[in-house]
Amino acid sequence: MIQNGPYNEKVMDHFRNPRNVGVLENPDGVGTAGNPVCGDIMEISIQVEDDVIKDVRFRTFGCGAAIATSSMVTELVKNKTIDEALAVSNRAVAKALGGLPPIKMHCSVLAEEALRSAIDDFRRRQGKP
Amino acid sequence: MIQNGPYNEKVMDHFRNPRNVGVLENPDGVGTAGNPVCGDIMEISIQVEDDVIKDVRFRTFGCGAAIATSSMVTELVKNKTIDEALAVSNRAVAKALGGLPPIKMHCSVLAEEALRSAIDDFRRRQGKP
Amino acid sequence: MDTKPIYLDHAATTPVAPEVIQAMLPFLEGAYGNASSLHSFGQEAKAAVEAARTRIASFMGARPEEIVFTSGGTESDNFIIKGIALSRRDRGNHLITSSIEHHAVLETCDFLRKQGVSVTLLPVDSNGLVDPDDVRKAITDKTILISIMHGNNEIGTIEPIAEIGSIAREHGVAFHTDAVQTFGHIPIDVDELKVDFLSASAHKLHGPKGVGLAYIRKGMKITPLLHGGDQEKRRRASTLNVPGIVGFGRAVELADASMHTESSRQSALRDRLIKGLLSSIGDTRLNGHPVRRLPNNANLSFAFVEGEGLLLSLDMEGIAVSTGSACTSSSLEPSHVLKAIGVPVELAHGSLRFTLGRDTTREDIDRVLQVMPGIVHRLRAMSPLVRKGAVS
Amino acid sequence: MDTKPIYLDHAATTPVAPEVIQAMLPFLEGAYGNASSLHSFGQEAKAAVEAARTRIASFMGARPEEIVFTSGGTESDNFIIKGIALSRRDRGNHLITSSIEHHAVLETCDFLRKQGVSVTLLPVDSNGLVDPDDVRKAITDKTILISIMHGNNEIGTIEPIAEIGSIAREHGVAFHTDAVQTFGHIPIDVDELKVDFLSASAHKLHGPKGVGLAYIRKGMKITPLLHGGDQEKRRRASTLNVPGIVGFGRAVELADASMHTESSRQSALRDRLIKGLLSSIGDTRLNGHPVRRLPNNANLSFAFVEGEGLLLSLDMEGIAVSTGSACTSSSLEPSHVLKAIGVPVELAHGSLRFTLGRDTTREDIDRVLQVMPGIVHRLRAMSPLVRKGAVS
Ligand SMILES: Cc1ncc(COP(=O)(O)O)c(C=O)c1O
Ligand SMILES: Cc1ncc(COP(=O)(O)O)c(C=O)c1O
Repeated sequence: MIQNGPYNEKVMDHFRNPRNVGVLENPDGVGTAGNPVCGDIMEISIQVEDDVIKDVRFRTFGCGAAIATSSMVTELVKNKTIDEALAVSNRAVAKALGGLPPIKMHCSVLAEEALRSAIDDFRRRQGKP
Repeated sequence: MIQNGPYNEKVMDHFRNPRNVGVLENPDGVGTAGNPVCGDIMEISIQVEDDVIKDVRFRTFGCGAAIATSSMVTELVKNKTIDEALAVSNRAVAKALGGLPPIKMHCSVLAEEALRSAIDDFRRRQGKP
Repeated sequence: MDTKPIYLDHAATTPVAPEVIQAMLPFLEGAYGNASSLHSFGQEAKAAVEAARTRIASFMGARPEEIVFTSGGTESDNFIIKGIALSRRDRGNHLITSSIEHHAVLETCDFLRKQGVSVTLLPVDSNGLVDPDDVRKAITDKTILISIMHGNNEIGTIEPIAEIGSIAREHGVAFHTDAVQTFGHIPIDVDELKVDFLSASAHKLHGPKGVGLAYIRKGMKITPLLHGGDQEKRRRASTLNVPGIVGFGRAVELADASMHTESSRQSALRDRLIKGLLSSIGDTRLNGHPVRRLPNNANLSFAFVEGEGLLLSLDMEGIAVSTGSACTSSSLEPSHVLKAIGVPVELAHGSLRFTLGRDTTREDIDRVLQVMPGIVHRLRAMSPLVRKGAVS
Repeated sequence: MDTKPIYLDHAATTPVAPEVIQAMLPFLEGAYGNASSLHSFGQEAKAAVEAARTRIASFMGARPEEIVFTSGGTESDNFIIKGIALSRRDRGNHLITSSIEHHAVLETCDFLRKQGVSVTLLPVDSNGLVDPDDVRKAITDKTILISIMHGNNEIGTIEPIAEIGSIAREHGVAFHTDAVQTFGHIPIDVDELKVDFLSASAHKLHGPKGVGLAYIRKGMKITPLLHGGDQEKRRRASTLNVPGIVGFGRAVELADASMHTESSRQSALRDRLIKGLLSSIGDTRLNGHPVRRLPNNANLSFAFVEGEGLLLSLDMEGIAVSTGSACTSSSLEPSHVLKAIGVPVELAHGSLRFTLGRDTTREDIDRVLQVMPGIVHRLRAMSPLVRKGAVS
């Protein structure tokens, strides 16, 4: 794919029109990953019904790739079961975006971590391990 | 003076049309300077009448500046007395040529040396010191 | 995008002036000789190189033989600093520089440190200024070189070079300034600045990329960085980049002619940009000195957002800016310069550098002022760092 | 002069091909971005650089990431040799090279010798060939690099690089070849040649001056020569010379297309020139290998006369040649290469190098053959070295 910028069109689409931005009013789980000192922080909130992620929102402070991977991970897990969501790896996120520059792969790791953190929070609230 | 080559027009003129090339049939003095290993050798022969250099010839193996300085030194000393000729310095030769590139100033020294060597030979033949 | 692109990244590189291209073309097309060749092709090239050298030397108050052409600012910095470290090894092994130098200086010093040279990195104040007194105090009897940049490439602060030069002279220590950002933008006279060495790069003043210069004061001995042929009086080997050098010469000529008017024109536009952004966008700060700054530099931090997002959003509007120095834009580290002036790290991540040029118009600035608030607002709306209601 | 100038100094530098200039112009005019910049201007520049890198890599059987762009052959030689000496310091301090290398290699080795590195300078035979067996014998357990040039710039001899490469591999020693004179002129495949490092320079193949490359085999660690920004995967800092690199890419493309036919066309013209000169002018010898030589190189010595006089006389006829390597033409020393192959010093002083190019025609060669006897005769008539009657 010919790229005119550091990112491909799919990444740029998610940067330009990020899906599921924001915070849920009454989330069942909230997780964050990264920290602002490193220049990236992601926050994901999920709403779960019958073990299915019914709604998901994100907020991200970070580069274009950070915003795009957050957006993509919310798309990938929406309406998935918790177990299906946990199976979404950072590589899957990067792949769904048509690839990321090597130097930006850590953003996809952050997206995976934020999601796991939200699911952990959900389970904690459920009293699960 | 604007130069289009390493040498000015005057030097090039003496390179193109060297004056007094050759060897005198019956010279009163012959001198050489330089050596071929260094890339420069000059030979000057003079014909002297009443202490005046009546005729002079040169042969030179060397760069453009070597040829031009040899040519110029013969011009400068022709019809001069021996003492006047001895007063012709290498700087005078270079000046008469309108200047030489710094890296080529040694050629003018060689020209002076070859001339002095020819005069020495003349004096030796005359039984003078 | 439909609108004309607006290039506000002149500190990264500048458009090559049409006059410069015109000056270079004959040396690409017909007069392609090697300036070391004795024949006419070579001598024609050599004459053009020497004319450029003379032109450039006179622009900076130097003698032609004090100019060594290089491949750019980085090579000049490496050449001078390593060259002095080597040639003065017997006199000492201590360098003094500042913490806000370009990487070409800092990484070179780092390299030398690994070779056993000791390096003092001077701090700067919150405006980015080096204190000449700090320089004085740092000098030891082992100090062989002081290297302080003339104008900073990120925040635009102009350092007190002449004052530092006086101190260097008093102590008999050689003094280098990296003038890559100031050369052709503000007046430079090597005697007034009291510098022994100076680096410049043509592509920062509408000249071609891949050519620069090292100024080496007469009498200063230095070990070459590029060994080989006899070019540049044996101070820098390699076939001379004739078209590049000719272009550099022409670029300096153009800068000389326009510098005075451009510097006041650009300063006014720069101030309009700074004031406009500070007043229309909350939680925003200016980085660098309010007054002692490059005429074309505006560097601001926008709280709660990250610079790359701002950059990409502006790019989508056809506006080109930078998040820091171009050569490290691929790095994840926030700028060492912003850190040195005490900008908190999160804030440093949200910084943009706008650098104006001869081609920048008031309309360009007004367009930036028009789109920036929306862009910052949109990204802040996505940011988890914004406390609810903290920013409108 | 009225006749069309005849340029026979292509080993010094070549005319930039019109197609190369055309390829460069867009990157001087509109697409002037810094290839490190994230915005569209920068990314457009970067894409062009990467396309050139890919093109050049495939031409030499390398991977794109193995190519580091530099400012020319000299920088590549300095970078590789010093970089390996530094990065392998803990493994040894011995270099092997030949006595006929370009000054960019020899002077670099000399510099390193002063830093305590030991250097073996291998001899060559009377044709200028390095004996691979000599290389084998010179290797010690301290040897960290072998550097032998691919084709000699003065006498055109092509060295047995693949054989030496095998020996280097057997012994696990890194191997560099200076291919500045062969790149784009004869086929090069880094795997077939078994080299780990290679230097090339664009202006020797109708590309622009001021740009070259260092090939660095994957996995080979090397200390940079230019420290600074993150360019070239941190192996060579400095703003990329985008137009230069693009021009280099185009030049390689053109060389790739024409190399095969040009090399036989030029060899034929070269042989015509050599035979013609040897037969029409007495006391003349060919320097370099009779067969294993660059397609475009003819180097001859004319007894009793000095080269500069020949060069100037030819220049007056509009014919550009060289007395040796262009970068040392201002030196008074006779060529170290001619010395190494055993040409007596006086004879070495009377040597000329004719190097042909794509633009050289049979008419050009015939014109040289027409004027040379008269020129030599005229200078011999002036020479005190000619014994009366020794030469007609
Ligand atoms: C202050 C400063 N020094 C050095 C450099 C390096 O110059 P170049 O990229 O031309 O090597 C730059 C720009 O990149 C700079 O801004
Ligand atoms: C064999 C060889 N190596 C290195 C160089 C140096 O190349 P450059 O002048 O482009 O630095 C040259 C030519 O000058 C050469 O012929």
